[in-house]
Amino acid sequence: MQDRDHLSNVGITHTAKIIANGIIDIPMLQLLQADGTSFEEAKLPDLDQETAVKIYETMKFIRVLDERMVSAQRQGRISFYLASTGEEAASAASAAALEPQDLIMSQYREQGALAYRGYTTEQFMNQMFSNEKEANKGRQMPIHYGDKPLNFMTISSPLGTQIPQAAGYAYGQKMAGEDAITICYFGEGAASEGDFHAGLNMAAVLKCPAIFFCRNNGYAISTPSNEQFAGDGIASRGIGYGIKTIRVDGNDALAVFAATTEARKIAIEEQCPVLIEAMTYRLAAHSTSDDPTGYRSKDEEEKWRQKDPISRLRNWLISKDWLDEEKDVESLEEMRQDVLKQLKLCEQVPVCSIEHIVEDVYDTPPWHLQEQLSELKDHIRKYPEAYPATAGRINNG
Amino acid sequence: MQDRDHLSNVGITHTAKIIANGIIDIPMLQLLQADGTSFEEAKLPDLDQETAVKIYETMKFIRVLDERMVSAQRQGRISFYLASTGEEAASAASAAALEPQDLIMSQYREQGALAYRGYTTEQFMNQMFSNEKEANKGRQMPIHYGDKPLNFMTISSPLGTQIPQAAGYAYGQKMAGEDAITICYFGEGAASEGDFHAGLNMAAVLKCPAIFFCRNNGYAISTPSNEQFAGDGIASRGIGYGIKTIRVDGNDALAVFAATTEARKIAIEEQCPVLIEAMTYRLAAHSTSDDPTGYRSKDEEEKWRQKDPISRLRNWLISKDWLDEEKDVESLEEMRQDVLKQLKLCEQVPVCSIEHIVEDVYDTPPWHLQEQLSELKDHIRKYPEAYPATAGRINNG
Amino acid sequence: MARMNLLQAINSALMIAMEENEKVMVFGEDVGYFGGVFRATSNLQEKFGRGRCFNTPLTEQGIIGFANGLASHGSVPIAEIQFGDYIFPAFDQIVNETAKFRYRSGGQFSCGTLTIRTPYGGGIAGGLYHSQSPEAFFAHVPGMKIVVPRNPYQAKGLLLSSIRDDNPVLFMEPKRLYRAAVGEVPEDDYELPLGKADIVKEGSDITLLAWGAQVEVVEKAAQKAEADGISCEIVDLQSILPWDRDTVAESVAKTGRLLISHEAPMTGGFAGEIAAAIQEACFLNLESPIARVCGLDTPYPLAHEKEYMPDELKVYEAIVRSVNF
Amino acid sequence: MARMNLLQAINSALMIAMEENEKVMVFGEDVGYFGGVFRATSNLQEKFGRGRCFNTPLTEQGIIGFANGLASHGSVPIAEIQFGDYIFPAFDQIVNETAKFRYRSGGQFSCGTLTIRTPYGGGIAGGLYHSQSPEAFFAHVPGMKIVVPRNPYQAKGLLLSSIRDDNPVLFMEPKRLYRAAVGEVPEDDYELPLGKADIVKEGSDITLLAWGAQVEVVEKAAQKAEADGISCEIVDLQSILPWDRDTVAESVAKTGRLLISHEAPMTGGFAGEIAAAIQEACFLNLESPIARVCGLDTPYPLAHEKEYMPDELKVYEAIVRSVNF
Ligand SMILES: Cc1ncc(C[n+]2csc(CCOP(=O)(O)OP(=O)(O)O)c2C)c(N)n1
Ligand SMILES: Cc1ncc(C[n+]2csc(CCOP(=O)(O)OP(=O)(O)O)c2C)c(N)n1
Ligand SMILES: [Mg+2]
Ligand SMILES: [Mg+2]
Repeated sequence: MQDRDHLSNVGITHTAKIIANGIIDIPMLQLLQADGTSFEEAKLPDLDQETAVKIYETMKFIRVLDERMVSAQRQGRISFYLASTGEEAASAASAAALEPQDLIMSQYREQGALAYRGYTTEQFMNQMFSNEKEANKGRQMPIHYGDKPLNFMTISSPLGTQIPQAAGYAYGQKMAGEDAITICYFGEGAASEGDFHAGLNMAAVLKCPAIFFCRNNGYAISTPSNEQFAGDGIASRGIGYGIKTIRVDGNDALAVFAATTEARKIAIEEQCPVLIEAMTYRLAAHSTSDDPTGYRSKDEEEKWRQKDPISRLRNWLISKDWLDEEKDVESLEEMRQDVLKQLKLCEQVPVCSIEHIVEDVYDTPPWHLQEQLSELKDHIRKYPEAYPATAGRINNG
Repeated sequence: MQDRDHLSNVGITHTAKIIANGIIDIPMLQLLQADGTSFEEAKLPDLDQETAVKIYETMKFIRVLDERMVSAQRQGRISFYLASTGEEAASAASAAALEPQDLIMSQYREQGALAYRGYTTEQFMNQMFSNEKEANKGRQMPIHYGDKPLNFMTISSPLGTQIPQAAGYAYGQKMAGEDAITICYFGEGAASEGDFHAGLNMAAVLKCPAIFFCRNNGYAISTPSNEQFAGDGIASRGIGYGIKTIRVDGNDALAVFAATTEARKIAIEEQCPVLIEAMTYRLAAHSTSDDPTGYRSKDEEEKWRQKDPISRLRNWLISKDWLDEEKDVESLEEMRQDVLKQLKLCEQVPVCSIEHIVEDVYDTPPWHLQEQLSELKDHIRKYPEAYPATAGRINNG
Repeated sequence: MARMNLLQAINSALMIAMEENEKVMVFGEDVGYFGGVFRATSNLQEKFGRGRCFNTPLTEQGIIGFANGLASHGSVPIAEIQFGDYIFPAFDQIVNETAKFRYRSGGQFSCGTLTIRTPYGGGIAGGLYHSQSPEAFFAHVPGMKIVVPRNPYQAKGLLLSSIRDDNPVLFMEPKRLYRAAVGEVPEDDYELPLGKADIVKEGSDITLLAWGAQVEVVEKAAQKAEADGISCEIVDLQSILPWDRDTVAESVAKTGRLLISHEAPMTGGFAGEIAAAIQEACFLNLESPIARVCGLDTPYPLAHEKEYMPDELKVYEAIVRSVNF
Repeated sequence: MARMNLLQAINSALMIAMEENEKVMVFGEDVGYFGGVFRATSNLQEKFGRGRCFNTPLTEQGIIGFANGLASHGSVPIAEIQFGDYIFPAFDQIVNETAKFRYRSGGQFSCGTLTIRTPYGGGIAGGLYHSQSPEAFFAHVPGMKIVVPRNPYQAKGLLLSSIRDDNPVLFMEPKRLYRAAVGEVPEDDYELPLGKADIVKEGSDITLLAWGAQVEVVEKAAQKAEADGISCEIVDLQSILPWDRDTVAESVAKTGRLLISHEAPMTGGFAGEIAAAIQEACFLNLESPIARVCGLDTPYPLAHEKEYMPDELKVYEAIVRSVNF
């Protein structure tokens, strides 16, 4: 038994000085200026044309998807949507810095990461129409994506729960000797949950190779961040946990890519967690159920519209001659057509047959679920017109 | 609607530098050396003889009580006990810096604060024998003290729950315009609970006049603090919440008094929370159910026995001529006699009559509890020998 | 009297409580300036200031922990949990703290002044996490009261009673009816008693028992059954804990049959408790087994919501089965 | 075969599981070097290393959150919650996450490999917070399995099955029996089936149903009743969810009477569910109301523990009442 000394690293003072807020200032990494030119002193990350363009195309696609689906919701074609307008760089550029074998756990506003991984327009649509082609069998509300082949964990609504889960998943990757990490996205609001504290502390103590990626977009629904916390954002908490930390401009795709690349390197090499705080702004309403005019000004939004991450990256790409402006406009139109086409196709696909209602509760349905299913099927057979989504395909089992 | 800018205080950098642990070092306030002489540079708090001696006598009493009750538990006279040996300064000296109207919420190892408030030996005993004279009616295990007249909230076993409660209580004090604060004690282990995070963050955002007092005694049962967290103790977390923070030598009564005095002043004047981390060591077993030889060395304990807070304060008092060595020995013996006497008296006191079993669940027992009580009473009347604690006094209601 | 929907009725109760007693404070996620995601707390911050109506950080365990402390201080907290599905992070604070505060301290301290408001229930295409009906979890917690109103009139009167009752109350609001249920509600102060069931309609062949939004469902089923000549007595339980066993037992003694319906999954739901107690109280009166028409024992699905719900057709079928037993 | 107490039987099951599969990991508060406050995990860290058996920080929500993630990765976590009373901070992770993981992802991801072990129950002078029996809270959570052994033999076989079952299992250990229950236990690997009740003793006049430490209590009551000439059939439910309704119903069809006993408070306890289901399944067989002998509807008291408990005398009285109905 080795003797322990929990004071071994503690210095001594003889003056009763209370330490106040602001003793540390965590600066924000920025590489691109608002106009897309890079800062002179900035050391740009090692980013090839293909990846850079893919990040850009992903962001563009998400912008198109978001716009289209918000309208689709207004038209009553889907029940709910949640856009990531203004925050596309944070999710797309961070995902670009990962390897395909890394697991993604997301909150819900990271469609950019998912699209970067290769989730198709059709997959997006199937999920939003909760139809039978969807891998999650239509069990959750729109935007609760999840795809095992893409190593993208199915989203769940309760906030913050994925944070300790990410620590556990990463611990599993480490114990299995995988060359992989877990990235865990969450908002600055979710970071108030007890699960945040539990997850970050456990990840630090148990040395889990995970990136905790906070999108600090200034709001949690209507609650501004100054009613959410009183410290220096989320990054300052990393220090308390003994977690390596970086704050980055979330609207600067290059900075996000650079920070996440560095974070992944540390997580893999040192087998430990890293915290990234990406400063951004939720230009969208919280969701289609929300109306932000109730709690913030158009002016404030306008200031952030000026910091649009997409045009910032576009300008940089153009300055590098990596993007053809004409093709850019064409491809935007193609994306719009593609989204519209898939929307129309996928909304026709029926929902899962009724047997699925009791599946996946357990590995196999126990007696009571079998009983309930069989009663339900009898009932639907008796009143088929009342259950049009399933009555047509009911089998005789 | 005022425009918000959550980046207004954020600096900019152009280099992707990850911030590592150790960028802040929170020193520990120490005023007395191990031998009881004060450091030359130390500015001692404004502490009169009466208060200083009262702190000392409280610590001494607690040491006596702890020793006696650990034996009493071994003799089978009480079912459970939990000593605070080595940590007496942290609770007694902090309580001394408060006003009687301040509310104390404790974890369970702060009998020093309770004794300082004036909880009598008899009250201690009544609680530990869960008899009918006890204000909490004998409903909880030994050491779960609580006394409304002394503004000492009844202790509950689930760890960390009192932390957000303290924020709420303090908010109530503030809204009522009281000249009072709440102090909330907890261990470095309990600080891993989600409730810690919720409580400190809410206190910071809602500006609650509360002192969060962490006893970092190196262990949570068998778990050493390096398996509890990876950062710089608990104090470093205060920064993240934007809470004023101080770390103090918990075995130095003067330093604890000085820090808590200063903290209370800030909490009252600025109507905001303050975090104190008191570095100490749990010389005792976790409780009478525990055997620390299973997880730490005698050597390690010995090192800390050398830092005994009681002799440290005694030496200082003697050097100030505030303590008579002979009387000190006498009073120790008197304390022992007093404890023994009350122990013998209080263990004879019966438990509450059976009616109390359904009281205080609600303001008044609803129908189902009345029904259950009446059945229970019939049953006890039928089998009085099986329920000796209550059968003798059962009424005919 | 004014026509109000359920949200307006709740808002009106909150207004009255806050006007009457300055110790009343309303808080939770987004309840401040914005007035709550459903707007139940509209205008409260404007009227009573940020000190008494405020947003909290996003932490349910913190909200209830804070509320417990505030209640034990003697203030009168009304805490909102944004959705019933998100009450579980606060489960420890409710089960181990709120409910046991008074008992463990021998009555020295209590959370009696606390009211927790939360929207619950399905039928809004909310899927797993915007549809749950968690009342049964709390019905196993001595020390708590649980109240569920079925319409605007009950909502206002029961909420005012809950706020003033000296016990912690979990007040569950059927969110499907927030705007859908509209009715006459007195603008003034009034209370409805806690712990009392309400006989919505008398009948002689079978007793139908439900609460909250489900009352409407059994009413529709009853109409269908009455067309077949089956006379249904409809009882709204209103208070889940403590519940009004005697009113239910009297009704069943009269009708000889009982059907209980709730949205929550059947197994471990509160219908089980009622059935257990009533088969004991009315053993010799029962002419058929007590029937339960409840949600399936699965998480609350999205695409199959209609099939999952204990709708009026399922209730109707169970009525017929019970009467033909 | 060897004589083991319940703790040793559990330790033996953990050893076997860890030896067999290196993906099995054991963690929780104090389970590492120290071997747990009850010593159920003794020697595991020594034998399998700190990577596979380790202390966690003191956070139940973290422990289960971490375990959910680890399980979804395909590892096999066995998480310990130090006392059943402290499982509530993890309630959200269990109810909203563990239990719904598979369903919400259409079977793509699951926590099927997870086992949560926790000691529960009273009779040890533990008062409010070291005595609770929280099984009913989890019995209302589709997706979970709940298992409670009554003695060392059942403990080892049921725990091995729980670990290997591809569903999350809450394994509740009657801590009053940890050292008190001693019996013959095979040293080798064996499994006992989940979801199956065990007929401990056959009889003809009444069925007595219990689980965990309470089985011993009803056995004693049965002895007393047999002396009066009442023949009792004793059934140990073993699995609370899914539970073995058919075995119970068959027994009741034979005896015509049912008594259910558990330590948890009566209202909302799992006896209610059983009574509701059995009055339906056995309506025409029942000769007297189903009786419940349970804890009072109060927090678990200390000084009045003896009076609170559903002890053998209370069970005996209820047997007599039922038979004389
Ligand atoms: C546990 C829980 N509580 C409350 C909610 C309701 N809710 C959904 S999103 C949200 C705000 C989240 O804000 P943030 O984490 O900052 O993410 P953002 O929406 O800004 O991307 C809230 C309160 C929830 N989903 N889960
Ligand atoms: C929620 C909860 N989990 C677990 C426990 C069991 N437990 C009691 S004390 C303790 C250790 C506490 O350590 P710390 O907070 O450092 O206080 P110390 O005992 O060192 O004074 C544990 C795990 C508990 N009481 N409550
Ligand atoms: Mg946000
Ligand atoms: Mg400690």
